[in-house]
Amino acid sequence: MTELSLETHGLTRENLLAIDYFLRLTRTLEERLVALFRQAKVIGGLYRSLGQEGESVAAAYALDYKQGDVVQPLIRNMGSILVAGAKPSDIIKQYMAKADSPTRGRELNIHFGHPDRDGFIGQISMLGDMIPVMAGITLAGRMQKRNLVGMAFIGDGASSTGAFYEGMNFATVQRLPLVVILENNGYAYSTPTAKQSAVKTLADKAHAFGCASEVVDGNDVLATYAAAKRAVDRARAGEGVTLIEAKTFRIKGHAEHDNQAYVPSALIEEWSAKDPVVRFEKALVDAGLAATSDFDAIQARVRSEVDTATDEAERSPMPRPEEAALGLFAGDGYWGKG
Amino acid sequence: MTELSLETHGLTRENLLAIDYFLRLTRTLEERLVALFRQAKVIGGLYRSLGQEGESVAAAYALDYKQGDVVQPLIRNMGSILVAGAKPSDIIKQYMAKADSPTRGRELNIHFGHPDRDGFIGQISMLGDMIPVMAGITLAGRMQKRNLVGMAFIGDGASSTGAFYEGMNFATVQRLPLVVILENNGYAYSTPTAKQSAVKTLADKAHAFGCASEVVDGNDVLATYAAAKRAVDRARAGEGVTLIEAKTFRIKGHAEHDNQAYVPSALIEEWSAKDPVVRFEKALVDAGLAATSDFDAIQARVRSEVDTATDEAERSPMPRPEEAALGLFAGDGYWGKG
Amino acid sequence: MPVTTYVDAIREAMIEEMRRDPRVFLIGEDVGSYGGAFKTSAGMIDEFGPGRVIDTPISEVAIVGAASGAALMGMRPIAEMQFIDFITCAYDMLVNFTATSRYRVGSSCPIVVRGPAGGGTHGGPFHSLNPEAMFMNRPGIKIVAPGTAYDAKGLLKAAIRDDDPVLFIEHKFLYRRIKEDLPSEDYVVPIGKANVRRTGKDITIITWGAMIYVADDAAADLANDGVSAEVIDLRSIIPFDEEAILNSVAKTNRVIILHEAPLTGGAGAEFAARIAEKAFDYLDAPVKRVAALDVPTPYSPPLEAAALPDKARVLAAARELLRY
Amino acid sequence: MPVTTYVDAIREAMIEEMRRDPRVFLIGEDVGSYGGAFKTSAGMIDEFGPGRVIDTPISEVAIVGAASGAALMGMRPIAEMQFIDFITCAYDMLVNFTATSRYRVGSSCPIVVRGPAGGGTHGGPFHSLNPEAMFMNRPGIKIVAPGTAYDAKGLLKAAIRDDDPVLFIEHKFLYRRIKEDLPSEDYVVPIGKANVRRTGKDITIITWGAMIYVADDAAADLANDGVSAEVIDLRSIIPFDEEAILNSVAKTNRVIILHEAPLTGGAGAEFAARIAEKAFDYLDAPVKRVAALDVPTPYSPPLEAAALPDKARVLAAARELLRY
Ligand SMILES: Cc1ncc(C[n+]2csc(CCOP(=O)(O)OP(=O)(O)O)c2C)c(N)n1
Ligand SMILES: Cc1ncc(C[n+]2csc(CCOP(=O)(O)OP(=O)(O)O)c2C)c(N)n1
Ligand SMILES: [Mg+2]
Ligand SMILES: [Mg+2]
Repeated sequence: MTELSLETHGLTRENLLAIDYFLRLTRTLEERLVALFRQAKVIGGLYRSLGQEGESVAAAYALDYKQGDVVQPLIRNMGSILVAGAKPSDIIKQYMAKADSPTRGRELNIHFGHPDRDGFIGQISMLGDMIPVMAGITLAGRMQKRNLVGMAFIGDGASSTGAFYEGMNFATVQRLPLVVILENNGYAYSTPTAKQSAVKTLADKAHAFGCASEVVDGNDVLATYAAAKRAVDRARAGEGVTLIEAKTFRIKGHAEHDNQAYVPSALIEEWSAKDPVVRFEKALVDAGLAATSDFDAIQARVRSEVDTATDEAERSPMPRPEEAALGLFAGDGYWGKG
Repeated sequence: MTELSLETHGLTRENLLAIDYFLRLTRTLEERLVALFRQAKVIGGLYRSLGQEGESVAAAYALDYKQGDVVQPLIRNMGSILVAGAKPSDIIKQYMAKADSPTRGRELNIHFGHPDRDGFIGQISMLGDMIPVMAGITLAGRMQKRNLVGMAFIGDGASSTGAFYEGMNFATVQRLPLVVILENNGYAYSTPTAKQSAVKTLADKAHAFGCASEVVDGNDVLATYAAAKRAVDRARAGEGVTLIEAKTFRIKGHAEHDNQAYVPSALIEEWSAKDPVVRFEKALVDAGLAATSDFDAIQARVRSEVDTATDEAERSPMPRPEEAALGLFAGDGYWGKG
Repeated sequence: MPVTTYVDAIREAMIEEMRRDPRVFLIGEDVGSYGGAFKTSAGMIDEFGPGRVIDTPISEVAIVGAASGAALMGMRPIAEMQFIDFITCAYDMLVNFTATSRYRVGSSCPIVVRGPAGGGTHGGPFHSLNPEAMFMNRPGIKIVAPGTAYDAKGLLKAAIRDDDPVLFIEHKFLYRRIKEDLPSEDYVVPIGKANVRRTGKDITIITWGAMIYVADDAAADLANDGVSAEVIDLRSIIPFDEEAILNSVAKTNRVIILHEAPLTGGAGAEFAARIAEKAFDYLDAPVKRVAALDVPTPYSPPLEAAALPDKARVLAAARELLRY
Repeated sequence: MPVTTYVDAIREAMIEEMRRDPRVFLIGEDVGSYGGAFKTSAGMIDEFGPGRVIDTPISEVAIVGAASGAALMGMRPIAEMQFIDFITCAYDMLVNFTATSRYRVGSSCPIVVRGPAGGGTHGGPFHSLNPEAMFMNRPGIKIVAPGTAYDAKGLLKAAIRDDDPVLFIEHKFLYRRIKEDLPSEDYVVPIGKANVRRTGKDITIITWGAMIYVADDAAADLANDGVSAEVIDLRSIIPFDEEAILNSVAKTNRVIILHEAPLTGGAGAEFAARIAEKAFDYLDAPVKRVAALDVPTPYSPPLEAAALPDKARVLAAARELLRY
């Protein structure tokens, strides 16, 4: 593994500490969700991004949300929507299916967010489908002359879907301002990447579209940021789609219920040693850009924010059954206007 | 345009004249269908392969039907199923929707054929869907230890479908004995290839799967045969999928009703000059492998066969209305056993 | 008032809406310089340019998905399927993403998906689909199926202006066969309202799409026999005009539901079920459905004719009910 | 006789059929060494190897398409959807290619598509689907939905042996909650035959899948009130046992159709419509349907419970009909 670059790609110390904040927030929030899951307060499944927080946060940090940029996470990209501005309390409420969660208890985990109002849009479960949707979001941005960029995350497994292909092809032929982060974390549920595709490097799928592509060490925060930033800049300049393969690894199983017996433990050890947060912080310290005390302060802030968010979420009521019938069509006004 | 190679890739004079027979049969049969269409005897649309007969026939000629090989045409690959053994009278009956057509009037044009019994299988209209189906056919062949090879045709336009992608990816990762001929004929209905995909060469789509690929001049009969044969041999040897881009051109409109005003006439002229049948026959003559009289004899045979087939088809009855309700499930025995 | 074909009514609705509202655009295969496989968008690219009349690759998932993404951003996309049969290729996207967007996450996703449907043109199994029932049990998408040029124009405008996704089912058999004088001023036909085409008191025929003409013919024949049939053109399938249905049945006490799709699991089952529940006391005879055979639409004309419902079958059903 | 869970009944059916018939194989996502997301195929790869228990990429179109191609060649594929919701992604392939293969071109295409369906597990909008109605109006595919371990095993065997495509709907809520003593010898449950779970004379409840237990509970409550309810487990949706339905209605003269899918356009509409046509003279009261609200299944337990039908709603409907 190459040493982390000290080149900060235009990021200030403030930026770097902000990234660290989001990394730690992601990890701490997920750990809190695990605790709530064990207390049976999380309804439904819990899917960790342990070891992948780096690419989620770094890539999403390359967007400009004030400009109207939109990020679309998958289940393991909670970090990206935190960067975009999602509130930890909203995320916990989603997991706990509370009445005042963003989706009022209709949808699970991070399936929420309006691209225009929030700067992020939650996925639907059908893998691949968000790529055409993100093509449409960026198409609208262009029609509206807003010069916004979209960023979509997709897994190694999900990149086998026809929807991924149709969306990438359409976006490329239309030169849409879209950046796609293909997270190669070694597995799709129990299926290793080699059974998903015979390509050597998933980034090669770009050749089927004729879009730009890049491979990056997804556990190298700064390298991932730099690749994403290059792609975002290209997109904003009208140069179309980029597919970035971020090589990383899923340290936990597919979900909390999966003990991932199918993953060789040597792999887990190997990749645990490449923890993106640890590497990032070490690089900052080595470069004299931050000290351990900075991280301690960030962690204290993160913990207190997560505590507050948890308290708020725990206090929230569950939805009232009568609401189940409402809000299918605009007519009943359930969601307010628009 | 390079001169036609005189290398005959192991084809004997007999083989070469057989290919010429299928080329002329395809063209003559299609011309007959146009005549029947004008007499309103063809029900539904008529889609010509004029100028593309070369690749349909040459590629399909690389299969070994006695071995159980299966070819899957699209609408413009009538030539391929003639090579596989389809009867001209069956094809005319299909177009005329006759009771004794292979599908008894249920399906149109060349939507017929059973992969195991006939060595070919007709497409369904939803473009791309046949690629996964052909993957399954070759998968079954492997399970049954029959060492058969499948060949699927797909258009430049149809190669934008998710079904194409999923089928190719699955077949490649399974190393199935499948050869896919991607016919780049410049247009998908009115849409030029550049609006279909931003890739320079459609064969590059192979990189998304990691399968072998090749680009061939689809109007060069012997070159197309050679490329197909190489791919078939590879498939039979267990080396998996090959994607062959056959560069050709659609000389007629999408269908008889389409005057293709959207195609620059210079393009039509340019490609008409590259007529695959004319080029093939000239090469045979130049190489001393055949004389004009051979072609005259073939044409006489073809004409008489097409005449006979037409007579037979014209005499056939239309289906009886009562049959419409039958044959949905096996239970009523409408199609006989199996 | 110029005479307008059904297909031109659709074209005019799109053009007028695109002039009125810059958020409206058209996306589909060959909709641009070719003007669509049926020339439904002929000339539109000249007026609105390729930025608002977008030719796509053969990718129905991308078409419906991109339209949906744009709709979330405030646009009003019209997504054309070259034949409505091909919406099956984007079924997942439409029922899972688009249709549920508001209910699940409160995001309005107002796209119109439209395209040529229906049989009678020897299109065979893949160019004859009547798709309404496929979407009725997946909540969140409105479904309309006009049978007249007037309704085609008015319903398409209503669909484009609607804040929710709408499946707009055009019957291609009617494209050039139906010609009507249309109002020159702007109008909409409200989604969810039926049209009583013919009032009657002895029996009700509930139908939509191209079958309204079969119902008309049957009603005319029945009138010759002294039977007064009411013909209700439902026009909207989701939401549907339950009140109009129940009122008519309360009056005539006998009802036939006529549709072109296969019988089993067809939209008519829902209407029959509603009647059997909510108009039970008014029924003097069983609820009859006349529909296609439960088979894919066959290609050969005699088979196709036998598979699809026709006047003779409506009359036979009517006479059975009247004898009851 | 060992006690077998519903999910193991499915696993055993697959194993026994694969032992019996070399043409049978399993294809899907994570079905191999992982044994399936619900462990339905646990251990099967050890016995049959990766050649007959095939892990695929995340590609439902490829799974259903490849299974169909293999079926045409004489194989008997079982295609697993990780959740039945994902069959929407291969909807086109299944309804257009697979289902029509015999009718269109005379080619038998006997695949089984199976996977976990249904709500009650807080799976949210995309992991709770009851898919039957989506396929009922597209002829050519049989649909079964067992509610017991016995039927799960016997119907899956029948489906695998059937010469036509079958959609096999497993209810994941039942996977480990239902345990039964199963016969040790080979048996099949014929497709198309209902099971009268409880005989009664005052009212009929027609249902299937997980709802049979709701019907049982409601019938028990009604019995306490002195009302004798008949519970019919339809088991097969296409083809369905019309005779069993009509016979029961002829006897009880009152009928409730109960299903877990949304009301509008649900499979229950078809059964209600048949009854309204063919048992009209036997009906003493309207035909009632009890079904889910017309919404995607919401995630939060109170919302999900409100959306899905329950005993209280069945009892309310029953009492309304009995008062009639
Ligand atoms: C179309 C579709 N098929 C199947 C699934 C079930 N499923 C959920 S997650 C998953 C694995 C995803 O793997 P990958 O895309 O690599 O993402 P990762 O979990 O590794 O982050 C599968 C198969 C799905 N959600 N969508
Ligand atoms: C999934 C799907 N979408 C749309 C169509 C309508 N359609 C029929 S042929 C055609 C163009 C096909 O172009 P191409 O694949 O290049 O084949 P070619 O006609 O050039 O031989 C289209 C769009 C279809 N058959 N299937
Ligand atoms: Mg993965
Ligand atoms: Mg083409």
